[in-house]
Parts: sequence; C-alpha cells; structure tokens
Amino acid sequence: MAGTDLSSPLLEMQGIVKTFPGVRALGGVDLDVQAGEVHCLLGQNGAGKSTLIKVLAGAHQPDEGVIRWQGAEVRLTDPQAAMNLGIATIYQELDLVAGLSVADNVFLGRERSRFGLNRPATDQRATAALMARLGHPEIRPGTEVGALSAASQQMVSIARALSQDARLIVMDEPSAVLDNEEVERLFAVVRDLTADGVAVVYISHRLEEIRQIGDRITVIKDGATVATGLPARETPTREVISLMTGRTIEYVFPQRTERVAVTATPVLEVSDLSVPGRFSDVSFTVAPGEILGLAGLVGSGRSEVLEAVYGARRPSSGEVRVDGKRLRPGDVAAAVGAGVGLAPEERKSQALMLGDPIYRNITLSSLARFSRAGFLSVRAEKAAAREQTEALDLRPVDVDREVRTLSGGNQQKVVLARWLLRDCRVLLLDEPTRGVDVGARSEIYALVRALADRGVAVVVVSSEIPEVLGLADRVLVLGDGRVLADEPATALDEHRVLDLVMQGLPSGATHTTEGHVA
Amino acid sequence: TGNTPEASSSGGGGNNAASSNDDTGDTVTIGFSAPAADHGWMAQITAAARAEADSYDDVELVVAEGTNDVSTQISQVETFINDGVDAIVLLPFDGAALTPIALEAMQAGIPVINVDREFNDPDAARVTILGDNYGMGVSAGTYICSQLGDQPDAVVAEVAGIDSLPLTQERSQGFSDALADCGLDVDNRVAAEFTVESGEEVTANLLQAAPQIDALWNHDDDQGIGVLAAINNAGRDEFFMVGGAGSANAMRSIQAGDSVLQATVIYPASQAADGVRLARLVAQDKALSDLIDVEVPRRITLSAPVVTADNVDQYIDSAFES
Amino acid sequence: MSENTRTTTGSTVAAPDARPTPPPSTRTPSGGGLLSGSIGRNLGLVVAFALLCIVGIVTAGDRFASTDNVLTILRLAAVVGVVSIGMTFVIIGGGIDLSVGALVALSSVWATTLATQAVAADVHWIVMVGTAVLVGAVAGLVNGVVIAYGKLVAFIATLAMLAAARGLAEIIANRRTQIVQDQDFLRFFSGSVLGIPTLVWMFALVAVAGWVLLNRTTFGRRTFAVGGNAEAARLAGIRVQRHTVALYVLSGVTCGIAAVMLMARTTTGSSTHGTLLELDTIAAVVIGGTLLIGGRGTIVGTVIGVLIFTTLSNVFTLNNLSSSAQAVAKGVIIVAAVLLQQRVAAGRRQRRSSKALPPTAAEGAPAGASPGVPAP
Amino acid sequence: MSENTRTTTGSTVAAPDARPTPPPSTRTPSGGGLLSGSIGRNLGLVVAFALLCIVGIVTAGDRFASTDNVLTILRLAAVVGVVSIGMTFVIIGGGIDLSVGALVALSSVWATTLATQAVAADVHWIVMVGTAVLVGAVAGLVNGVVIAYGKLVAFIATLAMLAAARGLAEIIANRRTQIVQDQDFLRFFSGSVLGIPTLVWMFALVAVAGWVLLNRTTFGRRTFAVGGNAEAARLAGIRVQRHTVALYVLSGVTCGIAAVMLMARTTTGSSTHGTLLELDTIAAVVIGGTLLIGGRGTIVGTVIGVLIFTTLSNVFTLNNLSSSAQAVAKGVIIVAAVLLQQRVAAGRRQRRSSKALPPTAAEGAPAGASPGVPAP
Ligand SMILES: Nc1ncnc2c1ncn2[C@@H]1O[C@H](COP(=O)(O)OP(=O)(O)OP(=O)(O)O)[C@@H](O)[C@H]1O
Ligand SMILES: Nc1ncnc2c1ncn2[C@@H]1O[C@H](COP(=O)(O)OP(=O)(O)OP(=O)(O)O)[C@@H](O)[C@H]1O
Ligand SMILES: [Mg+2]
Ligand SMILES: [Mg+2]
Repeated sequence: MAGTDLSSPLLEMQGIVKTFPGVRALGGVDLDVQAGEVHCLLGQNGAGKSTLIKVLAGAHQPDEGVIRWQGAEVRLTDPQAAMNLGIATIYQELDLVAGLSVADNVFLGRERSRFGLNRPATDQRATAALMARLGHPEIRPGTEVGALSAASQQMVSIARALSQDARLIVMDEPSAVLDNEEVERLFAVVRDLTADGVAVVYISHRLEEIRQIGDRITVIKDGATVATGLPARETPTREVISLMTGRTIEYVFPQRTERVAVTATPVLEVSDLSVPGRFSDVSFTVAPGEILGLAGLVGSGRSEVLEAVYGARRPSSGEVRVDGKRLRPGDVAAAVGAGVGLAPEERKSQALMLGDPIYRNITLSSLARFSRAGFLSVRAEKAAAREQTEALDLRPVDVDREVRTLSGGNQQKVVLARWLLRDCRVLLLDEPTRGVDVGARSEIYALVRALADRGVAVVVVSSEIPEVLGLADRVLVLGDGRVLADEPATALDEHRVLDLVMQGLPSGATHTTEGHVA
Repeated sequence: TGNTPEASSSGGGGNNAASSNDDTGDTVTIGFSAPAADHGWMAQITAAARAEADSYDDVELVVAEGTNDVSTQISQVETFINDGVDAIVLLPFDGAALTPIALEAMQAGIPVINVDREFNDPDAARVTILGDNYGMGVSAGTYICSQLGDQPDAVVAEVAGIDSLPLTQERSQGFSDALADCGLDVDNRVAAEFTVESGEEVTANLLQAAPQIDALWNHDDDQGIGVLAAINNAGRDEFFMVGGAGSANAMRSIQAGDSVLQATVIYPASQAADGVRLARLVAQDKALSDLIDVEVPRRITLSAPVVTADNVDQYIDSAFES
Repeated sequence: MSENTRTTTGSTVAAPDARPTPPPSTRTPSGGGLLSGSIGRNLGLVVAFALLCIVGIVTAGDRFASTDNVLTILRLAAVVGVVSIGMTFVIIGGGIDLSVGALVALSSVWATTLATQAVAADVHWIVMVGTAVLVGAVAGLVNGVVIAYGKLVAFIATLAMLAAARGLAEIIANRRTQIVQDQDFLRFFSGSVLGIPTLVWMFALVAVAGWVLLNRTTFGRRTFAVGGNAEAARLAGIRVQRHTVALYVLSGVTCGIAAVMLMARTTTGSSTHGTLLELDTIAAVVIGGTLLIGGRGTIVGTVIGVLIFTTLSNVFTLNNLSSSAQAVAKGVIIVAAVLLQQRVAAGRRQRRSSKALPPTAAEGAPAGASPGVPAP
Repeated sequence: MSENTRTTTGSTVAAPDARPTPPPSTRTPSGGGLLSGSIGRNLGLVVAFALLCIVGIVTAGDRFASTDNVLTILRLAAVVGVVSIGMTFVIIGGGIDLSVGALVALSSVWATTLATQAVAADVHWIVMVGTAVLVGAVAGLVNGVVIAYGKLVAFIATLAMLAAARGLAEIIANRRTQIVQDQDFLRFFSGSVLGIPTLVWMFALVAVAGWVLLNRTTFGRRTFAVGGNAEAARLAGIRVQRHTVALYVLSGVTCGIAAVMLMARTTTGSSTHGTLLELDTIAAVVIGGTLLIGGRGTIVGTVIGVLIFTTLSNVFTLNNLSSSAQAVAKGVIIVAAVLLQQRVAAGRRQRRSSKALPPTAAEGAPAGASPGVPAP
C-alpha cells in the first residue's frame, strides 16, 4: 500500500441509501478507500455493488448518505461531476456506443478539439498507445466497437478509464469476460496504477483474484455493509463467503458419477464441423450423462463452435447429429425442436428480453409446455419459473419483475433458468457462471451435474480453466480454431491445459497477443 | 362558352361544337399540371382534359403527376418550359404560389391557360378560366333563402371542403353573404377533405352537434356521398340538402328525389378540358369562332347554376361521374 | 447491443435521458384480468379520457352525453380502431406499417368493382367481405416477405407499398367512387344488434380477439419477444422471419376488415379511403403506450388512444370550433394527455413501492428486514 | 426502428434473421475523406441513383440531360434537402420530427405577415429571413424541451406540434395566401450565382455544413453517441437532454431556412406550404441509410436519397406517366433501389473482409480467423 495515510481516506461513503421503485437496493452502505490501495467490494448477486459504484460515479442519486472526497463532502449530481473529481468508472454492463470507433468511445465526452473541429489523429494515437499498454495492440482505434468481442470491448472500457488520469478507478467485474492471460495483464496495469498512488475499487466474484490483487475487502449483503477493511490476503475464503452469503458453502465441484457412459451411444455427434475463418474440422461426441468442457483462450472459437452446433451459424462443412438424426444446418428452431439448448455468452444481446418480466424470459423456449391449442396458462408458467428461480437462488423472487432491473449475475441466472426449465437432450452452456456469485455457482454446478445424471449431454464453455476441469468429465482444448486435445478431465491440470493452448498459437504471435490477433 | 351544358359536355370529347377550329392544325404539345386527384372532382378535371386532348389528333397532352406540394408543381412547370411545350394548362394548387413560374413561362413565350384557381398577376396567364367559387356559395345561399327565407330562426349547416384552401374560404364567404341577405346565418360548420370518408365522418359528428337542421349545404358532391351516408345512418330527414360541383351521382339522386338532396350547385369539371381546348387554339393562333370576339378572350368565368329536380335533365348528361 | 441498452435507458427510472421514460402502463401484461390488469396499467390514459369526456359534458351537455352521440363516436372509432389493433401487433413486434391507409383503399376498391359486385349479387355479399380481407392479407404478406426475407427496413418497405397500393387502387377504380349496390350488405353492416351498431360490435370483437391473441397465446408472447430482442428470440428457437410475416399479414387482414366497415359506413369503395389513416393509427397506438422500438404495448391502451382521438374531434364539432382552432387545441391536448398519463403512472409507481412489498422487497431490504433470505 | 435492434445484436452472430442487416453504408464515419468515405459507404445508393439517371437519359434523352432540367431537379431537391439535413441529425440522435412540414408553413406565414413585411420594408429583407429562422428555431426548441425534459415520445410530441403549428399558421394567415412584396428579397433568392441558382447554393451550403458538423465536430460525434446508446452517453458525462434539445432546434432552423427558400420560390407564405414534407424527408433520410433507431447515418446518404426521389418524379413527368402508374412505379422502384443498395453493400463487405479484416470485423470474425495478421 504505497505510502497511504490512513487518517484521511481518499474516499468516504457513509450510510448510502438508494431505493428503486419496489426495491431498496442500498440500505445504508459504508465504504472508505485509501489512496494507492486496491479495495475489493464483495457481495452476492444483487447485494448492491453496482448500485453503490453507480452512486459513486454520479450515475444514480442516493436518497440518503454522505460522500466525502479527501475529507470534503461532495455532491455528485451527474457523471461529469464525478469525473471532474478524478473518479473513473468501468461499468459492469459495458456502456459503450456500438456505432462509434474505439477511439471515439475512449474519448467520448472528453473529445479534444481545435476550433470546434475534432482531431481524430490525436485521439487515435492516444488510443493506440493505451491499447498497447493493455497488451491489445490488435484492437485498432478506428475499429467500430460493435464489431469487437465482449473481451475486446472490456479492454476498450478499461482504456477509457485509464485515459482519464483518475485518482480513483472503479472496476465492476472487469474480469468476467476475460481469460487468465488477460486478467494477469489487467493486474499488471492495476499494480502500476496503485504504485502511482491511484486507488482502485475492484469488484469480482472470483475470490482467488481478490487474493492476488486486493489490499482490503468490504463485504455488502442485501444492501448493507456487513464487514469492511478486512485484509484481503489474510481473511480466509470460508469467512468471506459466509459473510457474503450468511451461510457456509464448500466452493467445490459435485462428484462425478462414475458411469460416464463411454459405451452408450452418443446423444450429440459433431463431425468435421467448419466455419470458414472461425474454426475448422471440429469433431466430438457427447454421451448421455456426460459433461464436455471446452477450454481455450478468448477468441479461440469456443462460442462459435457452440453456435455452429446450435445452428446459429451456418457451417461450411460437417454435420451435427442428435440421437443419430442429422440437424438441418443453420436452423436454430430445428435444433431446439430436436432438444438442443444454448445458453449464449452475451446475455444482454443474445439471450434476454430486458423489458419483459422474469418469468417470460424463463419460459420463452418452453411455451409449448404451458399452452393448450396455442393458449397459455400464465399461472402454470409463473409456477414453473418460480421453481427455477428458487433453485438458482435468483433474487428478486418476484418473477413479474422486469429483467432489466436485475443485477448482472441474476440476469445470467435467468438465462440459465430458461434452458434448465426446458428439458433438453443436449445443453450447450457458454460461460454459464459469468458474473455469478460463489454461492450460486456451486448450485449451478450441482444443477448441471444433476441434469447430466438425468441423461442430458452437456457442453460447457468457460474461460475459467479450474471450472472446466472441475465440472467436466472430458475436456476439449481449442486453440486457433482447431481441436488441440480431447482428454478426460482427470488426466489434465491447469498448467497442462495452458501449455496446450500455447502450443495452438500460430508461430510468430507474441506471448502478449495470443488469441487476440485480429 | 364553357359554362353552358353543351360546351361543358365537350369534356366528354368536344366534337359537338363543330367549327373550323376543330380542323387539324399543326400538332401542338400542351403541358398539363393540376393538384393531386385526391377527390372525384379533381380526378374528373384531369380525366376530362385527357379526353379532350385525345379528341384532337393534333394535340399531345403531357400530364404531370398531380401534387399538392407547390414546390413540386413549380418544378413540373419548369420542366414544361425546359421542354419548350407550345402551351401550358395549369390548375395551380395555390394560384399565388404558381404565379411567378407562370410568368416565367409567359415570358418564355409559352402561353399559360390558368384554370380554376386564379394567379395574382393578370400577365401570368394568356387565358384564365375560372369556376366561380364565391358565386357558387352565393347560388347555394340564395337557393336556401328561397326555400326558408320566411323563417329567420331556421338552422343552416355547412359541410365545407378542405378548409385550408382559399377556394373553400371564397365559397363559404359567398354562402354566408347570400344567407345574410335573407336574415339567415350558418349555425354549424364542419370541414371535410373532399373525400367520401371524411364527408361521412364530419357529418356524423355534425348531426350530433345540431339535433335539428332545416337546410344543409355541402361544398362537394363527391364527399356528398359520404354526407348522405351519414345522414341515412343517423336516420335524419327533417331538412333538405344542397350539393356542390354537380356530380352525376348527385344529379341522379336529385332526379330520383329519394333523399334529402334537393339541389346542387354546378362547379364545372370541364374547365380543364376547356383549358386544353383554348390552349390548342391559342397555340395554333386560332380564335374562338363561337364568340364574336376575334381573339381568344383573356378571362372566362363559368357561372354556377343551381340544379334542381326541375332542370336536372338538362344537366345530367354533362355531369361528371365521380 | 445498442437496442438493449436503449430499452434499459429508455426506462431506467433514474437516468435522465433523451428517450422518454415509458410509463409502467407499457409494462407487458403479466396475466391478471383485463380490468385489474390492463386498465390499471393504463390508468393515466383512462383519467385523460375521463377528463376529455367531462369537458364534453360541460361544454355540450346532453348533446355529448346522449346515446346517439356516444354511438356515433364509437362508430367513428370502429374503423381506425380495427386497424390500430393490427398496427399494435406490428409495432410491438418491432416493425411499423405505413401502408394501412392505402391497403384499406385498395381492399375497398377491389371489393366494390363491378366484377366483384356482380359475383356478390349472384352468390352472396360475403364475397365482397372475403375479397376485401383477402386483398388486405395478400398485400400484408408482400409487406412481410419483403421485410422479413428481403431484409428491407419496414418503414421503407411499407412506404413503398403505400404508394403502390394507392396507385393500384386508383387504376382499378379509375379514380371513380364506386357505389355499393348490394342492399343486404349495407343493411347487415349498417344495422344494429341490441341497439349497438354492427360496426361497433366488429370493433369490440377484433379488440377482444386481439387482446386474447396478444396476452394469452404463444403467438402474442412470441410477438413481444421478437420485438423486444429479435436476436435473442431467434436463439430461443423462435422462427423470427416467419413470425414477422405473420404480423404484417395480420395487419393486412385488419385493413381488409376496416375496408368492409368503411364500405358500409360510406356505401362506397374509393381510392381515397383511409387517407392518412397510417398517421391516425400509429398516433393512437403510441399514445396508448406502445413503444415504437417494439417489445412493449397493450391492446387496451390502443383502444383508449383511439377513443381519445375520436372523442376529441367529436367534442370539437359539438362546440363548432374552427378547424384551425381544432388543430391547435388538438396539439396541446395530446401533449397534456400524455404528460398527465406519465404523472399518474409515476404516482402509481410511488404508491406501489411505498406500501409493503413482500415479494419484491426480499433482496432489496436491509439484512435484518429479510432474515429468511438464504435460499431454501 | 428496431430494424437495427436486429443488426447490432445480429452482428455478433451473423445468421439468418428477420431484421434487415443495415448496409455498411450506415457505419458511422470514423475519419476518411468525403469521397473515399461517405460516397464509398453509400456505393449502393450511388449505383441506384446512376441507374435512375440512365433510365432518364434513355427515355427522355437530352430533355433529361439538359442543364436546365438538371437545375430544375436540384432546385426542387433544395427545399426538401435542407430539411432532410436537419432530420438526419434528429434521427441519428435517436429521435424523429414529424412537425417539419408544419414548421415550414408556420415560418413562411409568420415571415410574410403584413407586420413583418412592413418592418422588412423599412429595415431590410433580412428581417423576413430572421423571422422565419427564429420561428423555426423556437418551435424546434419547444419540441426539444417537451421531448427531452417532458420525456414525451418524440413521435407524439412532434405530431402534436404538427397539428398545432399548422393550425396556428392558418389562424395567422387566416387561410389566405400571403404574397411576398419585397422585390429585393425575391431577386436575391431566386437569382443565380455562377449560373447556379441561389437555392441550390443554399442547399449545398447547408449540406456541407451538416457534413462537417456531423463528422468533424464534437457535437456530431455526441449525436451518434446519444442516438446509439443514450445511457452510455450519459455515463460519459454528455448532457443528453441538452443535446437532444439542440438537435430539435437544429431541425427547426433548417425548417426556417426551407421556409425562406419556399417563399422565394413561390413568392408566397402559406399555411399549406410543406404538406407531407415530413414523409418525404424521413423517406429520403431512411433510404439514405440512416437507421430510424438512431446512432448511425450519413449526410451524403441523405443527399443522394433526396436526389433519388426528386429525380424520380422528374423522370416521370418527362415520360408523361399517369400519376397512378407513377405511384405504383415509385413503390416498386423504392424497393428495388434499397435491395440493390443492400446487395452492393454485401458484395463490398465480402471483398473488404476477404482482405484486411479489422475495420469490418463487424461480421464478427473471431480473433482466430486470421492469425497471420500481425499487430500494427
Ligand atoms: N434500475 C433498477 N430498477 C430497479 N431495481 C434495480 C435497478 N438496478 C438495480 N436494481 C436492484 O438493486 C439490487 C442491487 O443490484 P446491483 O446491480 O447493485 O447488484 P450487484 O451487487 O451489482 O449484483 P451483481 O454481482 O449480480 O452485479 C438488485 O436487487 C437489483 O434488482
Ligand atoms: N480478440 C478478438 N477480436 C475480435 N473479435 C473477437 C475476439 N475474440 C473473440 N471475438 C469474437 O467474439 C465472439 C466470441 O469469441 P469466440 O467465440 O471467437 O471465442 P471464445 O473462445 O468464445 O472466447 P470467449 O471466451 O470470448 O467466448 C465471436 O464473435 C468472435 O468472433
Ligand atoms: Mg453488479
Ligand atoms: Mg465465447
């Protein structure tokens, strides 16, 4: 903690209360941040973390409570006010303008201009520099942000925060869409910052990250601070978890059931599947009751494989069979009809009707079950939806709430609930635990395993290698659009997987840009 | 000419007014532009003009897309000038707005025949053929006076046409002036869009506004179909109705006498046809032989006679089908 | 992405934002009876409408309150209303249909050609009805296919259809107003049942059917999904293109029905029927709380929207207002109505949140308040 | 509106999808000269326009190609064009302005009242110009405030303004057409400079100014942001509401300018000026590739869009088509044009993406796609 004077914290938030129609998101939260420290904010999904930092960013106006900046009380009436103080924020839901270029986004609201005219060249040079610093030179300043992957977009918003030379940078789950490599690179940047006396508020559900980077921890639960100033490295994980969840959870993976049916005829057969420019000749089979994990770096094509299997992308060659029957390529509805389900990776754009109630999002793919002659039984729908939300510990319990008003993690749970509800033969999960808290994670693992045990074939994509290894029976390592390995999970460990991934990299690509060479 | 039924029937293809003028001369190209044919009368204007042109094998009529956007209509006339047509028959959406471009045409040596809506500069047209909008209102008013002159507290209603048009204002003006002469006034007034639908709609409301009516004037017989429909729907018949423009439909029901429609005031839909006819003569330097005058006159105002059951037979053949 | 964020911002209560906050009246019906549910959500509109009626009564007394006048308003609302129901589906589905007016004209003309009427005379007037509806449906099908498979922007595609359909109607009718000869047809449709005009019954029928279809069937549910987030709908296994086509066909059908109603009301078919109908219907739908970006809307809101507009012009006429004054007043009143609607809505939200909210409060309330939070 | 819902989302996973994929022509300019950039992006439109011209030449020969005729087309395009520029900003900013036609009418009337003209006579005709522009600006301000702060749906707010402004114009002008007396005014505006009519110069000026404002200034960039993702814009510290107001004022100003142009062209001010102008302009903007949901669009596209429509009616007139036939043809041609535009766009994407990916990664090419390409 580079030379911080504990007597006068950089930031003090006291008794912050924020109420939304029908919800008390924050009921008196306290937070104090020292200069040059990495202050970790922990809490379950829906605890109020993002709301708190939005108050700090001037995006939400608190109903009560005081905010002190370097000891002086301040009112953050709008985002501009916060920025002027030197508070930069990386929001959980990437708030970028898809239609604008990377450079435009980085400097949006702080455009430099001469005689009222923009200076694109200047902005672009500055942006290129920032991207290089983040180890992503391949993200060109001129590229349209909408064309980038979630990962790349995350990098853009990080660059955006860095460009502000802020005294305090708030990061709301920046690592959710990143893989280990990129997280490492992010941490390097964070260490530079703190060394320069910049304070960082870091939110994540990956506790091991907290260990690595954190200095102090504040835990909020149900909109109230339950602990603050805990030493990040010393506090045992169990304690943190019980503070967050109010119960003790063994953060472990469910037992593999032994009868992983090598003999049983596979439910899902994928042979020589290729999508030009994405991946080529991917073949694998999944037996009933088997969980197949797809490991690889961001951009390695895992999502594309799932999308191609699902019919969301039309493959150039190869075929997909479910229970021996060939699926019509590029026809999602047909795949769903055949009992395939995909929980996509980008919940907001690919999965959710944000304006609709929770229950409608959950039952959307299973409407047939609740309808007779096309007529729906809303009662039955809600009942079924409630079962799912309880199983996933989704809050709020009220399934009539609009999904838009849910916290990030809870939105992710809604996506899962949709496919858990529809009893699929084949379930494809892309980053299923992205942004989900520890408590819910273990529940999700248990549910997935339970599904498998009911004979469902599951394919899981995750950027967290431990998750893949822990959950899957068999692991497929993808790199550069090719299958690098197909081995039982028990025969692999984290390092082995990473090594494999590295092998897959095209010779010439430097270690810093692997998997991202655009 | 033009205001008598015989001449009006030239709209049906003017081969009846036989004169040396009908002998084929050197072929002339006539540009024609009128507002959007969004109601029966205006549609008939264009149709009659085409028919008239077709009846001469020395006339080529170039018809521009009907439009209610003066800017577009101006560009159409410009196109005619660029093309160097021999004459232009122009029914402007707004007389004043089209005046400058008409002047330009005249200066370019292209005679302009101004139909129905008058320019605000006499030099902008070689010939001006006008239906008499004010006179139309007067005729309607006078007729209603003749029917209820003796009861000053009689309720008179008016269903006007498109209210933003100057011509509608003139008609209403003439109407109220004429009514004033016999101590009557307009108690309820609504404005429709010259279309059947709008006629039905505004009248339906009007009939609710005025539970008891003695006389009703409707500016346009095409929207009048809707007006009558509304009256029937409401089952009202305590009053009599006077129409306008003089469509064949209207005259037939006057003839049949089976509806409240008792009379209609003619507003000749043959004006444009007459315009084409005159344009041809002007372009061929001919005179109106059926006039004593050796030259084609500058200004012709068509009168607005009232058609009733008594004289309907005289007009019905020349009436336009809406 | 941008769409979603728009929806978010569009209704994030806190965010002051260029896009208007959709009142909760636009919350998609989540079951519940028509009365308790939809009307409740549209409370603001109802109030606005009520005020309008009060103005009518104050200014025009019995002339406004009379049964005849009410029926007149309803009969006039019927035509716009039926089309608006179809439009509501299209807009909730994320589209727009500018061609409705032209389709009404085309259907009415086609159904009243001498040929059609001749056949109808021999067979039954139902032929005319069938023709009108069929023409509307086919035109709608064209719209749908061009938009869903040709991937044309709905605005442009239907604008093109608007021009084309009107032109075609004019050609067919040769710009003449075609009189409906069949008296039985007229008697049937301009008649009344139980003192209520047939047209009003038709409107009521279409509205109720529309409500059920939208709120109680999978079709309706999919419509919300497609309009709310097409990509997500596709990945959820919905055949988005096919559904889109269906929506425009539906709209076309309502145009056909409206054409029949207009034929009955005016005893004519004409290429001038339904002029600017598209504007009236879209206005009614939007003022009814349906979002132009799709994904949200209610039938009840639309119906009230239609009633507001028709009542407005009725009240104006009863007070013998000049058409210019009407225009100005109309503009002001529309704004006032919507503003009122939003305030009421806001108020309602407040009350809702202030009174105990067991199910919702769970995750929001401070730890102590919800001891039982930890999952079962 | 939701057209692009599909796109943005659709772009993550390129696949069959009901929503029309927006041609890259709609990609916001990120640097790049006008020629290489905008025109390039609008290649499809240019082709469509070129085809139209060829048709004109083939059917009407020199009568079409003549300088006079070209100037006629341009003069007609000028009025619609100027308003379309303003409309482009509003739509890119995520709004819509239905009141433009009415505002043109109101401005023209207000600027030609006896009072105004009297003052103008004493002082200078610039007074009339000032009045027109001011009236437009103020009306636009009202629109903007009602939308940004009253949180009214733009569609409804501007629809209300449409009704109110026309009504007001009629009241002021008492429905009479007001003649412009000031000869200097007429001489100035209906004159030509270097053989090009003043009106055309004005259009050119407004277009260029608009292009610079949109693509080269902070204001323009923020317009894209506000329309593309209002919440993101807000979080970036942009005063979204204030910006929205500015957009509508801008639109109002262009209406004022258009009013002056119309006054010069027709020597009159009238409450009937600019009838249905809103439809023409929106159509031109949308066919120009601007997305109705906002966030994307180009000035060049709009200009070409305007030219396409005006040239179309010119070609029709030259060929003496019956106006009904014209309507039908118009519909068909519009669809054809946009389809062509998309195919060309697609073709271009193919070629572009086959070589260096980065700029057009829009199709969601994975990182892995082209491993060889080294970083800059
Ligand atoms: N705009 C809103 N309207 C209504 N309720 C909201 C809104 N935003 C957040 N909430 C509620 O406030 C609570 C806190 O949400 P918040 O996003 O702060 O949780 P979080 O701690 O960030 O969770 P996660 O870890 O999943 O991101 C949640 O119950 C959420 O439903
Ligand atoms: N570095 C990158 N640059 C550009 N686009 C990328 C990049 N990485 C991934 N994408 C795009 O993001 C989407 C998801 O990434 P992809 O499926 O290729 O990799 P992945 O293994 O699924 O990684 P992720 O963990 O992000 O899902 C795809 O559309 C892909 O084209
Ligand atoms: Mg959060
Ligand atoms: Mg992925």
